Amino acid sequence: MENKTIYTEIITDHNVDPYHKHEIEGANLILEGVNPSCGDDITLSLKVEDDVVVDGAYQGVGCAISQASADIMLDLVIGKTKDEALRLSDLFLNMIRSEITEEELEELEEAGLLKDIAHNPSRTKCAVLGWRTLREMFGVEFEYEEE
Amino acid sequence: MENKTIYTEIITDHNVDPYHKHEIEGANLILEGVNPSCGDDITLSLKVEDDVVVDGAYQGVGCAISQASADIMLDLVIGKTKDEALRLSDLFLNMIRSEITEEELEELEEAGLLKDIAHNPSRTKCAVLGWRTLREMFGVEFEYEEE
Amino acid sequence: MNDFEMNLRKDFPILNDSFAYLDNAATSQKPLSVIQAVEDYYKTSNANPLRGIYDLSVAATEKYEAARLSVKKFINASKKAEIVFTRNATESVNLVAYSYGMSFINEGDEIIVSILEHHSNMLPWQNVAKAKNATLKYLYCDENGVINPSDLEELITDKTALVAITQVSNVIGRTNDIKSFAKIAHEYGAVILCDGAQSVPHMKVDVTDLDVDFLVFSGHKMLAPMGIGVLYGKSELLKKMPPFLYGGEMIESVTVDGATFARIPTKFEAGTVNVGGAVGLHAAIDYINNITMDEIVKREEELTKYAYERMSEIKHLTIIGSEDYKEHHGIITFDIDDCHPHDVADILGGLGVDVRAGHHCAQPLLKHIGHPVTTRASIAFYNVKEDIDRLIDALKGVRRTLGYGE
Amino acid sequence: MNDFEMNLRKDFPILNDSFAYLDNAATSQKPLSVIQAVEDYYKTSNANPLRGIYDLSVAATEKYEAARLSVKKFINASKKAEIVFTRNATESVNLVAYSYGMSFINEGDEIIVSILEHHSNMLPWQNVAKAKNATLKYLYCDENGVINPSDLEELITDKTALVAITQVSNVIGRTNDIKSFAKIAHEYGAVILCDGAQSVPHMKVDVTDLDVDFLVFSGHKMLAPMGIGVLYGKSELLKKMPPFLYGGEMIESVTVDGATFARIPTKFEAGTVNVGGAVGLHAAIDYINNITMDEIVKREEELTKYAYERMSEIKHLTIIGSEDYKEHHGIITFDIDDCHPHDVADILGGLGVDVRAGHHCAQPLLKHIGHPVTTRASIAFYNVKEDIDRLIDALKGVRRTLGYGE
Ligand SMILES: Cc1ncc(COP(=O)(O)O)c(C=O)c1O
Ligand SMILES: Cc1ncc(COP(=O)(O)O)c(C=O)c1O
Repeated sequence: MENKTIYTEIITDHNVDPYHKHEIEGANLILEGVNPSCGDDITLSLKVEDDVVVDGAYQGVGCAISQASADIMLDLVIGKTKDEALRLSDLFLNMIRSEITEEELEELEEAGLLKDIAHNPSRTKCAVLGWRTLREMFGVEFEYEEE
Repeated sequence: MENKTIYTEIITDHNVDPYHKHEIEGANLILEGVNPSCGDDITLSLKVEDDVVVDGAYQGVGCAISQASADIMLDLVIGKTKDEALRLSDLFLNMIRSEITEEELEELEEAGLLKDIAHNPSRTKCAVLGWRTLREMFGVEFEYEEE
Repeated sequence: MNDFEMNLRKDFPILNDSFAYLDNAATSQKPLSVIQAVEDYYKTSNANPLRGIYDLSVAATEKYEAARLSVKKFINASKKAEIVFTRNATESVNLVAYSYGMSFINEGDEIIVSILEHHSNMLPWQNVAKAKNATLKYLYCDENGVINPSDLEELITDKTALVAITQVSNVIGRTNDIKSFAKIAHEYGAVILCDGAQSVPHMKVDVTDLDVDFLVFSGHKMLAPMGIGVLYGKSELLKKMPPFLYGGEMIESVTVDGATFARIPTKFEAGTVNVGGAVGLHAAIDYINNITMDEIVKREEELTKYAYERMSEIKHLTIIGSEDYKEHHGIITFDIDDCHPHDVADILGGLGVDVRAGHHCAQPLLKHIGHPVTTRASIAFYNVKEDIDRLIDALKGVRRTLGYGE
Repeated sequence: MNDFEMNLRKDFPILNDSFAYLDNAATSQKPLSVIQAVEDYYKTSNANPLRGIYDLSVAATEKYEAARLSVKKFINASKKAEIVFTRNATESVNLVAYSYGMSFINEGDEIIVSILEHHSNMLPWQNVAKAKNATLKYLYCDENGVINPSDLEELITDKTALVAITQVSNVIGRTNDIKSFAKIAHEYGAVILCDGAQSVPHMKVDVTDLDVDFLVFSGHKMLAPMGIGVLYGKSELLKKMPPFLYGGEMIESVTVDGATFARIPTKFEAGTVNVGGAVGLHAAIDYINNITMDEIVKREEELTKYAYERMSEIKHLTIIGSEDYKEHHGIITFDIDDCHPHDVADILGGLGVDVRAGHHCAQPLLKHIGHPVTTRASIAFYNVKEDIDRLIDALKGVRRTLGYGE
């Protein structure tokens, strides 16, 4: 039996041994993001100075995808400016909508491993939760996909 | 083009030149019967003495089947006792439900020509209207066909 | 019948030359492509769509949402979320009446309903008016069935909360100028619900151009299976409306004390949805797009013209509504002197001509124009001249069959 | 797989050996005979049924009413008129809630809803209670999901107007003793609505024996197409209830001032009915009768036993509900330590094992028993041991796939 799986080692590592699942001191942006229908729940804490994300962490419960995705996201955005972080979130959302180039995908580094989640609409919400919360913290509404 | 028709000459004659479509003197039972959904409307007048239908007539509007059926019914029941009239109405309803023997059918005389209406549920109401009204005049409720 | 027509009719397995199906306004026949799309769905992709994680369920979700997208494009809505799947046009109106009507129409408000309406777009408003102590006002037509925008202008007031009007009457076939009605309604702060049951299958309907707030229609009148219908609603309105049916799928979260509800359109789609029906509607829209709406309009107009002209020649036969065939859109309702419509339809049926008799679910209209029961022949693009010829031949014999000599 | 099973599975075109469909509680797969009955209807007998006079319409009417008769016999109702066709179980509950609930449940009355209920049999009652200022009381189960008749006896009062309870829970699979609940409800003058969505497809349900006032279920969970459901109601109740949806067909006569309504069941079937769906449900009932409900029960019990036993052997896996497989009726909901159900279902799905994860539209129940999200495998008679083996193999790998070693 072969598993066409999204659960590669890198993803499960981020879930089982997350780098950023803890509390941080001096966070000045804190927001809880929830997927009510599936129970995924993440509280994101960021420490932003001069528009730069100097530190960040999350707490939460939920599926491996939602937790790993948040962890990977923090890997990416810590040290970046707000604008850079938002740009990455744009890329991530584009990836979920399957509207992304190869180069852009590379910018997403490990987050790019979640690319295939796009095929499964009921899981995309999980992958997006952290990113959506990040955008909302920066005052950018998450646009609901509408055609 | 062949018409598998219920509109035989006898039926249409009863509609175009009815014997009993008029007013009578001394009627002691009068009742209006209506098929609200199709607009058939018949007012039946009977003169009943010692439980015998000594005279009868109807007024009304509606399709040829409802009018002819009422006219034929009056042909049959005038001169009969109440019980005989009710028995004929039983036979008629049985015929509509396709539950009738050959001998019983003969008793219905011209009314038996409406036998094939049974195949067309949307027309049976028309054929039954006069008979239903007659039964109600005699205090016998028309039983709705239920399986 | 030309080659095009022969092929066209082959698409519809039920059609054959032994009868003329002229009850298309009641329900349409289904092309093989629609029947097969549904069959295919059940043979390859059937699952409960929402929240499912495995492949079949994902496939079912995709098919369902693809159907929604195709409806959205077909009526040119601006958002997919504005398309709510219902069972039929009747349920769509009831959804708006229960949800919008019971919440946003208040005591003393007015509801304007045109007298042309099918019972499905009249009774729900009678019910709302009664429940909310609102005033129900009827927009009457003249003897030919005409309602002008100026008639609405005279009736509407600042108290009018909603205008309910059909785009094409299922009795007289006339089109109302919905765009003008919408403009007037909006000037007075009212919303407008347009009944598209008889228009959407037969002409290009563009909700953005018409600027209606709600549009309702049924799949089964436009080649799709029974059991699937559509409510289009502007998203601002749908968003603020409370749910109608409560149950599975339409929630965000539930506790013993209450619930929060999903986004539109899911908020209005309680319980397991009808994916098979939606797939059928999608295939129906594909079929229409493929032969093109222009071709449908052209064929139906030609057939209407032919039928109208030939029926006009029949003695003792009166056509109801406009004297211009162009104002009939495939719907020709008529009377034959001395002959009850049920007898007419019965005799025609016996000769393989399928028409409808009765009040066509529009009793107030029929009473208003003085024909309480009538017979209706209604045309679809898959009809052919031969169908009309059969109708004409049959009509000519009706009075004789009923014993009126001629 | 024995010969019987090979043949059985051939009846279901969607099934093949590359996956195990174990989401039957969400929706069932359809046998060819059902798919073909619907296809056949559209190819030979499609028309708008009611009031039609021509042959096709008469044929459609007959098929529709034959379907109603077959449902009547299937659940042993006493009259055909007690069978109302709806879209699904959810709509059936809403019909009762809007029509019976809004009219006959008054301020201060009590509504009792079991905590086991699917949202579809809970939210409509929350809504009625709110609208009518009635008191909503929950009938709680113990940690194994058991509700005893004595629990109802303790909760019910003379003020109780309605009891809503499921016959089989879609989460824990346990059966409630509906007959006893009905008896108690009636002693207190309350009516009882039984949710048969999970029972009617899987066991003999006899409304006369149970003496319930209302029974609701969905066709799509019992081999029929989506878009057709049933409300059974005792005729005395249906007769006194006001209509729910208003529109075509459900009227007796209409004027601009109001309307009178048709007899039951037509009063509750507004708009063009879903003949195709009813025909499909009829074929589904024929299929069930043909293989026999006894055989279905036997097969499902055997498969449940096998699945229960093998799942019990898996480390870190906890089955929710009874420890007796007989109290599961094909429904096995479970947790795996450290693993989120969405991940479990996703991993299983990737291995061709179709199960459902989430709250199963029963959030209050899951909260009450302390498992807010779970994974559910649910069995139908067309499943085979091989499906269970595939499930077991897949389950054994879940924790490893998620990085938990074992
Ligand atoms: C117990 C129970 N009741 C009601 C429902 C609702 O059925 P439907 O979604 O077909 O309306 C379901 C199915 O999801 C169920 O399992
Ligand atoms: C103008 C109009 N509105 C509404 C309806 C109701 O459609 P349905 O019966 O499919 O709900 C019909 C069809 O009968 C119609 O012709």
